[in-house]
Amino acid sequence: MSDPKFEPGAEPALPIPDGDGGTDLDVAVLPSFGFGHRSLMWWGTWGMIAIEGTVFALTIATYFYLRGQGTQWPIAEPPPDLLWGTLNVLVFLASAVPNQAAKRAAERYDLAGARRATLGCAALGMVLLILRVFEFRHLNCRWDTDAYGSVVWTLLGFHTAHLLTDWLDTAVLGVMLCTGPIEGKRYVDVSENAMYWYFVLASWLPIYGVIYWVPRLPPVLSP
Amino acid sequence: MSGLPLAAFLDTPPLGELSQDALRAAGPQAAATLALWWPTLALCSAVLLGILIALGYALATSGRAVRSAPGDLSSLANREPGLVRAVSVGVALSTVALLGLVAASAATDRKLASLDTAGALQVHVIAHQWWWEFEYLDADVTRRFVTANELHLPVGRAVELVLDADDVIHSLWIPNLAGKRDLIPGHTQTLRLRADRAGVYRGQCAEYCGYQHANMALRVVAEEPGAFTAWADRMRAPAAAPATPLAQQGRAIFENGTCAMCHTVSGTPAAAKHAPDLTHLASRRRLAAETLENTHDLLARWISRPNALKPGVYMPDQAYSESDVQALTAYLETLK
Amino acid sequence: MRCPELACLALIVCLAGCERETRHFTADVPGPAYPGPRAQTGTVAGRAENPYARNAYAVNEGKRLFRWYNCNGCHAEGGGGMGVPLMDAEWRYGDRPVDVFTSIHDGRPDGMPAFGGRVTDDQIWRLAAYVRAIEGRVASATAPNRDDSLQEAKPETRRAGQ
Amino acid sequence: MSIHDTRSAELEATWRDPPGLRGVLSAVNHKTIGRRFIVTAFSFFVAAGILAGLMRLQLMHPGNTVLGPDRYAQIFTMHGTTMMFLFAVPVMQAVAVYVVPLMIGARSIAFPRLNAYAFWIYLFGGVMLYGAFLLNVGPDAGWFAYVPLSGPAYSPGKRVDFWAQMITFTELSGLLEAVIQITTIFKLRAPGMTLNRLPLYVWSVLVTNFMILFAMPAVMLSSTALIMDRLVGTHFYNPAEGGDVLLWQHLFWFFGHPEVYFIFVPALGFMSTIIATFSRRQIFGYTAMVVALIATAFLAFGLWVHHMFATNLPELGKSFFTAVSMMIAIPSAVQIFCWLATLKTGRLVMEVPLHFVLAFFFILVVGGLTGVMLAAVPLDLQVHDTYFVVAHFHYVLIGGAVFPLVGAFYYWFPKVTGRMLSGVLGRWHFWLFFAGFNLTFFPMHVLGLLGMPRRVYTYPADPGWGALNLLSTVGDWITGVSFLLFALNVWRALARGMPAGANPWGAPTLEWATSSPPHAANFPRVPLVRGVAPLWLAEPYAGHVRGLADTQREVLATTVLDAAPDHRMIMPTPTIWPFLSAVATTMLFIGSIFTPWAVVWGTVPVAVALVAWFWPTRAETAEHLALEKRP
Amino acid sequence: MITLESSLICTCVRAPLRARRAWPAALLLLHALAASAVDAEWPMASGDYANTRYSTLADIDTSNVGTLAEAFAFDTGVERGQEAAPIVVGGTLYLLTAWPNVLYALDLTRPGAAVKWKFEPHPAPRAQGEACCDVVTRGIAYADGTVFMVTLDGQAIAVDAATGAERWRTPLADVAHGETVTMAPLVVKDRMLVGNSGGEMGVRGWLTALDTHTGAVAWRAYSTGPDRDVLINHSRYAPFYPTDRGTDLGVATWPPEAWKRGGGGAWGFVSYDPALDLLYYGTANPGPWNPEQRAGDNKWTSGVFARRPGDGTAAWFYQWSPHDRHDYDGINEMMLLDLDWQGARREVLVHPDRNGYVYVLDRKNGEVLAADPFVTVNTSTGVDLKTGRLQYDPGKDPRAGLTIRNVCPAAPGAKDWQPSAYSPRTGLLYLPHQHLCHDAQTYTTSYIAGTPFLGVTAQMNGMAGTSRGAFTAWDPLARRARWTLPEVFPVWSGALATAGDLVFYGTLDGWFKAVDARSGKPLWQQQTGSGIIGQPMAYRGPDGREYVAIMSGVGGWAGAVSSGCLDRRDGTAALGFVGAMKDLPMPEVKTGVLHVYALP
Repeated sequence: MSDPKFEPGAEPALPIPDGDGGTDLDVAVLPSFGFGHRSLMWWGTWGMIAIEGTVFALTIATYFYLRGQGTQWPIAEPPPDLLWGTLNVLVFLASAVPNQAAKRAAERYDLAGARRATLGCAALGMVLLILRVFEFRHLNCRWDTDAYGSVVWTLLGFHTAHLLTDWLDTAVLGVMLCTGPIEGKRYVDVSENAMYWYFVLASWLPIYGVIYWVPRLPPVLSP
Repeated sequence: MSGLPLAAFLDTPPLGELSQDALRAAGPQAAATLALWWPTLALCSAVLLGILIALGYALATSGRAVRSAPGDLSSLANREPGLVRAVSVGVALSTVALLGLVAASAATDRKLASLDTAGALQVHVIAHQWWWEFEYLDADVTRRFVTANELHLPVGRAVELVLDADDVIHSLWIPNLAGKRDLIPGHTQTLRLRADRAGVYRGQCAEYCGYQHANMALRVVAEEPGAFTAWADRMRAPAAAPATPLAQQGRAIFENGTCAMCHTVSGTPAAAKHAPDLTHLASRRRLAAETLENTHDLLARWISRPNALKPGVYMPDQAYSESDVQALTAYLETLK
Repeated sequence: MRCPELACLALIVCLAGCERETRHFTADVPGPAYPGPRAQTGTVAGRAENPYARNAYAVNEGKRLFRWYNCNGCHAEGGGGMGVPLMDAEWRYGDRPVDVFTSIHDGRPDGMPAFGGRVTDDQIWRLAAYVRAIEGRVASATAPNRDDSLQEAKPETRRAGQ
Repeated sequence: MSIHDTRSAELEATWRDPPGLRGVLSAVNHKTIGRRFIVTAFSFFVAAGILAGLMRLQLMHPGNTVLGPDRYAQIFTMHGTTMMFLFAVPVMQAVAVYVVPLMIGARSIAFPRLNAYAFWIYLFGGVMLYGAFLLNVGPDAGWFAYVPLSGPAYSPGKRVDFWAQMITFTELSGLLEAVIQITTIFKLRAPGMTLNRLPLYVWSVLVTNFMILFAMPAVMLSSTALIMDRLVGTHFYNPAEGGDVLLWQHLFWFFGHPEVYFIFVPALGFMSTIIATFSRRQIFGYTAMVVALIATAFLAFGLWVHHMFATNLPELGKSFFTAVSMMIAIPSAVQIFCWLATLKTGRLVMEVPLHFVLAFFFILVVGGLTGVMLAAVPLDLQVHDTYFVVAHFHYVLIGGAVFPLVGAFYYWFPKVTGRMLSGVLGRWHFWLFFAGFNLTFFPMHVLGLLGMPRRVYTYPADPGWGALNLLSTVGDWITGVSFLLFALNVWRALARGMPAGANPWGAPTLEWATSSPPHAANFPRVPLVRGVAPLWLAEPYAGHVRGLADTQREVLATTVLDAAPDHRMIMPTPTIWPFLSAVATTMLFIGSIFTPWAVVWGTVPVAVALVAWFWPTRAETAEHLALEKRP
Repeated sequence: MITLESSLICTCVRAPLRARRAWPAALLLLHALAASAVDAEWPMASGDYANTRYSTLADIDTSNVGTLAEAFAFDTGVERGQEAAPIVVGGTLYLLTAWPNVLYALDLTRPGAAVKWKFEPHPAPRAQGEACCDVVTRGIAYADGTVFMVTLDGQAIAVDAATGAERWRTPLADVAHGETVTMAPLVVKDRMLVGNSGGEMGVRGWLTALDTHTGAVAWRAYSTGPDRDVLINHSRYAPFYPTDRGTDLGVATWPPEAWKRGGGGAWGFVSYDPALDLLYYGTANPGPWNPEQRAGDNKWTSGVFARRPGDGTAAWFYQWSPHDRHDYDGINEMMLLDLDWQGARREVLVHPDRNGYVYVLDRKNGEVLAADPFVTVNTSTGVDLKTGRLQYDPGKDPRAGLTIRNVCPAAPGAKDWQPSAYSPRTGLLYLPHQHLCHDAQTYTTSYIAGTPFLGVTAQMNGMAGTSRGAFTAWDPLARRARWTLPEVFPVWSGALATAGDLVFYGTLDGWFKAVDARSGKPLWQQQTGSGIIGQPMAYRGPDGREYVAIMSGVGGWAGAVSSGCLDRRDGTAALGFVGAMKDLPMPEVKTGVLHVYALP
């Protein structure tokens, strides 16, 4: 039987040549994975980043929409304490170092380096999560106090969810790098994970600004 | 005046006799909208017709083939300038038509906004699940009065309806007079309109507002200024004391029983605000936000088993004795 | 063996869901009859259940009526004021459904007015169901959550077990 | 047996889904998932159609008492919710799951396990909603669930929570599908299928999925805020505590209007595909068509406010949205004119799919024109939230999407099943559907103008709406009969339909190059594409791809723009973990309807399932290593 | 003689502070004119008709107050808030407790001040549910061997001062409709003056005069309604501002029927000027709280009436807060002072209002001479002295369905009922008050007889950047505060100024304090075991020593959270006051106790 095949009973459609006449392309020589935009995972990750970035953007838009509803912002509470959030910014920025190291190591197929850097990232992620607990405790509002509290908790909550999932991701990856099995794709995973970590980091900066500094804007800027 | 030849077949009421019809205007707002509607409809019909003709022409003039026929890819090589021209003209015409509609819409918007409201009658409309409260405002606060579900308007005088919602979002729509406006908790809106033609119009809530959304209607009575003034004066008067013993007994039940927990009858101790003001209930044509005719029998049934007639309504069912129902009905019928 | 048990459990869950979600528009729920003026607590009538205790719609209706009939003027969101607090576990006149019903229906000497005859018995049962929710004694799935008003207390769904 | 046949059988074994119950739950082949997706979506369509029939029954006469207000509210909410969230959007993605890899010459969809997970999530979300409905916990606040009616104060119990959680399910599924399909289209096209050789249907899927990516987060946010308001007492929509009820409308329609285009844009792809095939020529104005699709997608984000003209927005803003709402008609006009030009210059094959497509030119155009009317603020204020709007969006959605979809069903049915549907029954189906549809919905325009608001469970006799409503109900029955014929046709075809052959319609695109039903690996030999309509070329392919493993699910990734071969990659094998992850996710979502703590304990099984899903076995890795080649 | 003394005290004020040397002479004169028995006594809650709460006793002064110690205490056995002032006449101390309104006579001549008699009027328990802000009473009056009291359920009772026998009893209030009486009656000539409470229950406010001999109602002046009910006789009624002139304004400034439930009780202290023969009293807030349900100025609520005690006819009226938006009752005390006002002697009425301003009015005609904020006020921008009208900030106007935040002062005002004192020696007003703001949501409310008629859910908070309570010395001539003592909780007790240059007040956390009247320096304090919301008074005992007395017993609106065991999780409890009082400690002593202090 040839392929594509035709049912004998069906109307003969177009004559589709077997194709053997053309020049075949041998792809066996091609690599079996690729970094960056060559990889499917890179596109998948960017798709997720687009979705989650949109969620963050819309939540921030909601924040400003609610802020525009009244005359006071925060509605009935002091702004969040600066300490823990700012500390988190610093640790986040510091986390770029092991993160970049992980990415570089992965792209060099340096298993030991990738292992070290990934576990370093996971450790810093743990620090961030612990700091996050203090951040929640020093928001000076509850989610059910008023709409300000609701949107601030939601914003910080969404970001924490990303922090947590990416931390989990990094930790699992780190363990996998220690225990195996290892194949080339794992290095792509490490590289993509580093990219996602940058997203979590980059999204924190505007969210930090909104949560901690917008409530401190002088009222003249308030609508 | 009928905008629709179908009207006879459809058995719609004549204009001003409880009509609820966006195609027959009884005021400048609805008329301006109609003035936009008919040309828009004509234009759109023309466009539809044009496309159907083009489709018919295309189907009639194109060739036919069978399933096995080979595809023709010559178009990839040829630019097909005739088609480019035809499609460009079509798109350009559509764009011009749309821009024309945008302009016409904006012009109509402006016309709607330009209703002269100097000396307008102000009515505060509060939408409740599932009835309408109307507070007629007046600079002299003693001349304010409250009524429900029946909105009387003087013909020829602009009216400014100040809209608020008590619970969920509602929408006030009196199609013969004007387009709708939502009543949104936390946001006060206004709707300006004028009735130029005396008559009775039906309006209805147009935003889904819960189980009895369907039965949240209102009656708009547009009347000559003299008649309106007389009506308003009647509305301002407190309820007269009932004369018959039966009605007096009904009043006692009303004031000492459950009724006074929600309803107001002006001039009596009943002054609750959670249900329609009943001071002049008997002067209203219908009950329960236009749900029932205001007849003796229906009123009696409504008093005791409202949920059988309007399931979900907040008025509770009650096990009144027959004599209590008769007494209450007798009392309510004195509230002219 | 397990299957019938699971099925029974599923059925119970479903029935609970059904009762919770039914919209009792009319007073057609056969509630206990009004136990009579100044019913002695501890009598047979006193053991009666509130027919609406598991119905979310009726409890929510109770919450609406709580404001409509100005209960909130004295009892606030449950913290009290002119009236006693209803959020706490202290029940001067008993905490059984019938006690609550009687308090509303007949009033209590230290200031609670009697609403019997001014509020239908059916609505009093709804109010009584809500009063239990104020304290957090209605299942969280059935109790009302925050309403659209200014409020500071935790919503009724989260008062249980405090 | 030729060498090809041997390899074909080997490939079949490699790509086939495993047998048995466990195999059913482990399937990851995009055709299996696509079929299940389509069948599920059509099941929900049938369910929602039955609900529509009940509504028409109730509205047949003024003052009818078949349904009470409570039941009616649940039914119209379920109808709208099902049609929008469980049928229209998913079915478009479902068809894409099946068709797109075939159309672009790929052996697999990207992320096949995620694809399976997305399906299970969708299925579980829909089943949950219907389970709730049958237990009298059906949502009753309308499919757009305006607060405060849907909020904690006015919707007691769990009804709306189930609705909001259904959103979470379907949006999760939809967003994952968007990522999967975008990646598939960008990275898995057969070599040579440059972007300007991409079939218009694939373009429409690509554009749709990008819209989904940026619009669906809005409804996820709004429904999350709603469920938090209802469950943990946040105040997003409580004006007394600084919230705002209109925030819901902004967020919902920021998603909700593009959503109409999620449904409409793929249907435009069906149109282009079917018109091209049955007029035996390439669609006129390929570039203009693509630009029109992209323009539609952009404009779709700029007109959400036209759902809110009756609220208190500033006049200037309304004028802007009027303009955008009208201007979105221009790209549609471009497409319509291009199709007309194609039809005019083509040689038509008058088959059933073309009938459904031609109906578009009446029905969608009517819907589009009434849409233009609705864009004018003054007209909108009269007919907004009336039966005029009901008529409008049914004309748009049924004319613009369901007719093309049913056309596409007739078109691709032979490919999926290998059997032809009956043309005679198909024509009966078409004409009865066309007549029934118009009879049902055309009178609704008039009803709206005559003042009948939507979502009323009953209406009085006085305004004279009875006759038209009766007409409408009769139309609904006719539509119902037409779909019974459709079901009969499908059943007949499955039982003893005529075998279809690889390319029964003589269509030009790659899916017709493989057998019907397609080979498990889609293309035993992946072609090298050299044109936009390869099968109409005298020499369809420039050649074939060699060197992909037969014993592994190896596919070829190509570059985004030029589809140049880039690298080989091995697609994951069937596994039950996506199913188990979906079960765990479902437990989390349903649990969180009842307690916020479910979000905490519910993540544990989800995390476990996901780790198990991604954790490679040593055997697998060894096989991969055998084929590995570092870049 | 009392009258003479008070008018003389007021006359003293004319001497400006710089002529301080002159006033001991005046005091001497006073002592010469008044029998020594007089300054030993405290025959009415406010001490004198001018409402100054000034005691001429100077035994206890800044130098020795540090040694002040409790002479005796008397436990009334009654829980709930004790707001009443004891009175002392003829060696007997009379004391009225909160509900159930037990009247005690304590014999000061006997050691430990043994109970001479006890009178239990048995008021209707139902009244407890109708009193808005705890079941308090604010005191009693003495005249002609009779003690005049009013029960919470509104029965005016005359009790024989010697025997405790009831002379007559006249029910005045309709409890079923929410009327209660908490105020301290005043006796002027043969009239006993009683006003009602219930602005939160939709009552119609009134001030009633009873014949002291028979208990018959002589007249009743309503605060709303037609002129004949308000006792406005236009030939004898001359308000200063045109907006208060007109026929039946008590009807015309209300939507139809609303005046019938319009509030405007008269539950504060009544003042009396014997020279002008005029009574002065404030009217309470209009009902309901939701202002949208009562469009118009809502006369004659939240204002001040000058009336003739004989027939009750109004002489003039001035409205502090026209169309009150925030529960600003106008009932705070009117201190009748004679001041050198901008160079001329004026007979003025000084009134610190809930709306946050200290008003100085010409008490002959009601002209506003000055109105100056004594706290941060954001609900209004000032008082237009030309029209006399309070200038509201529309941004803080309540709107149905909306929450207005940070309304300052809150519903209890900058200063509630807690009466201030005035010392002619320092020329200062001593204001016990609070810094509270509230967030309030307004909604439409139903009138249901006997239930609250509010339409507002409020929740109070301390004003940002300041303490919740304060005790301020205000200079009415300089129109500014001299000093302010911050207190953790609102200062809910009255103030007492003495000739020993001391000022006494109590706090909600149970401290009874004495401070230097000139500098505000705290000199002495004593913990009483329960919050103090009573009114301090001083008397010379039969033993010739000076005593200072105060009732402790937490409660009142501010202390209801503790006295009513309210649930602190709900900040809207007690009409929102709980929001600001969550940390108020529960009292160690449950019952109300009279504490009397003297030098050792």
